[in-house]
Amino acid sequence: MPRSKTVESFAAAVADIPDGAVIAFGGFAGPGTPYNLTRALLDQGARRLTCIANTTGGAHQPRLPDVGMLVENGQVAKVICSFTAATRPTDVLPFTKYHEAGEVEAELVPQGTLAERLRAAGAGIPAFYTPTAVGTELAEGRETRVINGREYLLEYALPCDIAFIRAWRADAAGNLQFRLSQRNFCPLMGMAAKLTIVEVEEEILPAGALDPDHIHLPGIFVQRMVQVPPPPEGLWTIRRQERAR
Amino acid sequence: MPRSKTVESFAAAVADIPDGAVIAFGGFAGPGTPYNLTRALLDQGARRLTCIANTTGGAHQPRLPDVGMLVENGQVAKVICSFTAATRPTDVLPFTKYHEAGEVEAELVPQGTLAERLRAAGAGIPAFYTPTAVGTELAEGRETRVINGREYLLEYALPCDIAFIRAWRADAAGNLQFRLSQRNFCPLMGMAAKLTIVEVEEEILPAGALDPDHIHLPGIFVQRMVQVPPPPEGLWTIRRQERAR
Amino acid sequence: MSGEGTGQPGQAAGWDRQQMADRLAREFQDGWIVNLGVGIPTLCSNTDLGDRAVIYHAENGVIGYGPVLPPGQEDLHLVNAGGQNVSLKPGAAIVHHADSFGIIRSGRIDVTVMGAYEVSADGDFANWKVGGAKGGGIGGAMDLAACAQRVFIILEHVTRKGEPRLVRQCSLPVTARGVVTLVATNYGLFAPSGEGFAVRELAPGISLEAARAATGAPLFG
Amino acid sequence: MSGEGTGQPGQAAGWDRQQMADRLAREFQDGWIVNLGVGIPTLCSNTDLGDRAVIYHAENGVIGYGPVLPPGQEDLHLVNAGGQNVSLKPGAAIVHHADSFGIIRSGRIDVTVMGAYEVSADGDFANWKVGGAKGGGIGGAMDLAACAQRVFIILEHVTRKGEPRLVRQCSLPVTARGVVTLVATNYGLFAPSGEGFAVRELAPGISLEAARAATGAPLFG
Repeated sequence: MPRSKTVESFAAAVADIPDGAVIAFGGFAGPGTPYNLTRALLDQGARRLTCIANTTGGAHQPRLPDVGMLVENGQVAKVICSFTAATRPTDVLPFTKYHEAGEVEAELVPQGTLAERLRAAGAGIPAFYTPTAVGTELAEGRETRVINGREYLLEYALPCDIAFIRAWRADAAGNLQFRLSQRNFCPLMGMAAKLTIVEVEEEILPAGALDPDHIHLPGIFVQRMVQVPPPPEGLWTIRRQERAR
Repeated sequence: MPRSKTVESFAAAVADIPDGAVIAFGGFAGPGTPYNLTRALLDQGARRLTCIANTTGGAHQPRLPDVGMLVENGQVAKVICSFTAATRPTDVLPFTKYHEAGEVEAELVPQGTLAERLRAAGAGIPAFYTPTAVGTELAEGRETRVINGREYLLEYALPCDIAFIRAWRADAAGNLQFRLSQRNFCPLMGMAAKLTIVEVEEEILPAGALDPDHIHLPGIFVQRMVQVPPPPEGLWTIRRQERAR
Repeated sequence: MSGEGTGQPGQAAGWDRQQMADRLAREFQDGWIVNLGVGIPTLCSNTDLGDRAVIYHAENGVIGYGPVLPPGQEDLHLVNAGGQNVSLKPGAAIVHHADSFGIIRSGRIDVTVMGAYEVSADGDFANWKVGGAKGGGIGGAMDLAACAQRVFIILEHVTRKGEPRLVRQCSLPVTARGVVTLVATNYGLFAPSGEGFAVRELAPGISLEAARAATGAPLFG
Repeated sequence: MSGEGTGQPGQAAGWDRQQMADRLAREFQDGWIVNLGVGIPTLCSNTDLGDRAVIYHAENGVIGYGPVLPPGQEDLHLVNAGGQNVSLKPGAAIVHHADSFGIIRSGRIDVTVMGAYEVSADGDFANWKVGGAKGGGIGGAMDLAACAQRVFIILEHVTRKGEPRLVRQCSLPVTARGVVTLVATNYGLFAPSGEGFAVRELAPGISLEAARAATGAPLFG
């Protein structure tokens, strides 16, 4: 029988992550962000990481564990994000000074292209064309193609070694449900990664407890799950009683 | 306020379909197949249609309305399918004799490529690469590309004018739920089409009655819905009391 | 309405932020799917559109969101693209990021309203990178700009240093080219016309002369 | 087990359909994701694998299906890729066709078992088009063949006319090239080796000489 996918601690879930790993971090403006796994990775100390996320984080206080902290901790060689600087020029992300000093490489990718490159990796599509970024600095020197009279940019799949994601509910088979805007990049990263590690908000249910019609990421994509403990040990704990709905 | 998406009859739902339309038909081995809409289209009589479906149908008895019947009715110029002949050479699809006589054009597409071309159309991706069919007769004379040492075939999006699909439940906003293997191509075709027409098995619910986390095709992709009436008027009627679960 | 003045310094001439947003929102048609960018564009959702119903779409896959919820009533699992804790309207649906941008790229967004640093007479605009910066903040702006049916821009007519933001050619790296059809500023409503900008409406207290003086391209009244 | 005979006509030599399926199914490892083609391959799901758990995936997006349900107990909304009314095992999940083939193309299927008309010594196989036909029945076979980690084939060793189906080169249009690693026939278990086929096992009553006589490529015992 397959071993259990449930791991007892965040430290155990990330213990074997090697230097040089390519890791995708789910989440968008809070929901879906794997704060607890990221904190465990800060402690674990793997280096020369490539981090894929919507943003490097750090724009808001109080600050929770984010890719920017991994950068500050000297663990990151490269980030692939749709924000490598803040939207307002007056804000400065913590990441920016490392980037400007040349200590960390950054690949800036439009958000839809980032999502589609992850989706392509998970779907076995090595490359595709998109209208996004045509005519901009991001397209300079890159391959384009005219299809039915419109110019498109060639983009490649973005496979990951590991995905860190956060889900609402899970069953023992690894089937996941995300609640509302928690979904965002999470299922895409889970499909793009060879090893998907999930922090789960609610108690992990027996296999079969979730309706097969309402699974947002099938268990075949999920290898490890850790349930988020109550605070203060668990970060950003959202339990049923704390939700409006 | 937007007009209601509910239409009172299948005849009314298909009345304005023009000659030459490109129509995708959902369904796979029964579930999700828009039998009632297809019957209405047989009566409506639009001609020179391009029909996209997994198969032209007709392999089994009793036969329900299928693309093959539209072919027999002289309404079809071209089919795009993953089966244009039966799997067993001893079976003969009704479609085959029209195809062999040159009366109808056929484009044979591997099933995963068919699904992905529909998905691409709905996602604004004009073309993509796939490993499927490389080295086969289907790839002869076509453009391939080597990416990371593997050869891939270029495939183009497959947009449709109209999608005919069948759903389990719907709300007034057009949000759809498919039950079990009813899902198959249906949401992809709904996203690929400019006009999506749905036959719905259960009573159409008020907007907000379905959980926003459990919508398989958002209402923004759905323009017309018809509820399947009880038999004998409704074809392949499956109501709650007739289901095992 | 603010601004009875003549555009002189110190006087409250022109539209305020909500009025700029209101003016663009009044262009929304019944049934439109609308994507609002972070900042002033989010104020469009405050505008009373009467019996016209629009559907607000956010990049993170929320289709059909409603007003921002007051403190204490937020659902922490629900944010719009600006990170605000919004509500859902009946008929809302959630999709993942790839499907959300599929909606954008396939042209289902009737209008996107965004902020910008600059808009050019050709309908180019720039909003992701400031001069000399090494990084940038693109987010969903390039996808929306390239693929929405219409791109509306809201910005202050001039920079803090008084330099025009409506220009012949963008000096900053562009987000997309030739896509902007309507621009609301505190001075009024303008449409890129290739040679310059057509004046569709001037805000109260703004004269055509004052607008011309503050614009880096010809204005056609 | 059938077949104590010597392979002479009229005797029940070799494996029957279920035995061919059983032999391949015994290669399945714990935790594998398995896709079974229409026809004989579906019989693999009848094989008792002891404490090894495999997950059956169907092209139409059913992940984790179980046995075919008896008449009267079917759920009409639930079919596998062969159109059989199957059941679901605990932990099953449903996805749409694009995600289902995403699972296939991204290499998540550990093994696909399919029927075929011919298999070549190079591991090519043909199963979608008969000679001279204008149309074909590809279904999901080309996606599975190109992308599954392993392709196993089940077929009768010879055609009804007695011609070999294990050949040097396929005479029919191929489904994929160089992908087949294991073939079960009524004569035994064979592995394409480039120069011919390696004999992994002979069915009871089948001699190496009989197998060689019925094979269109060298057999290496």
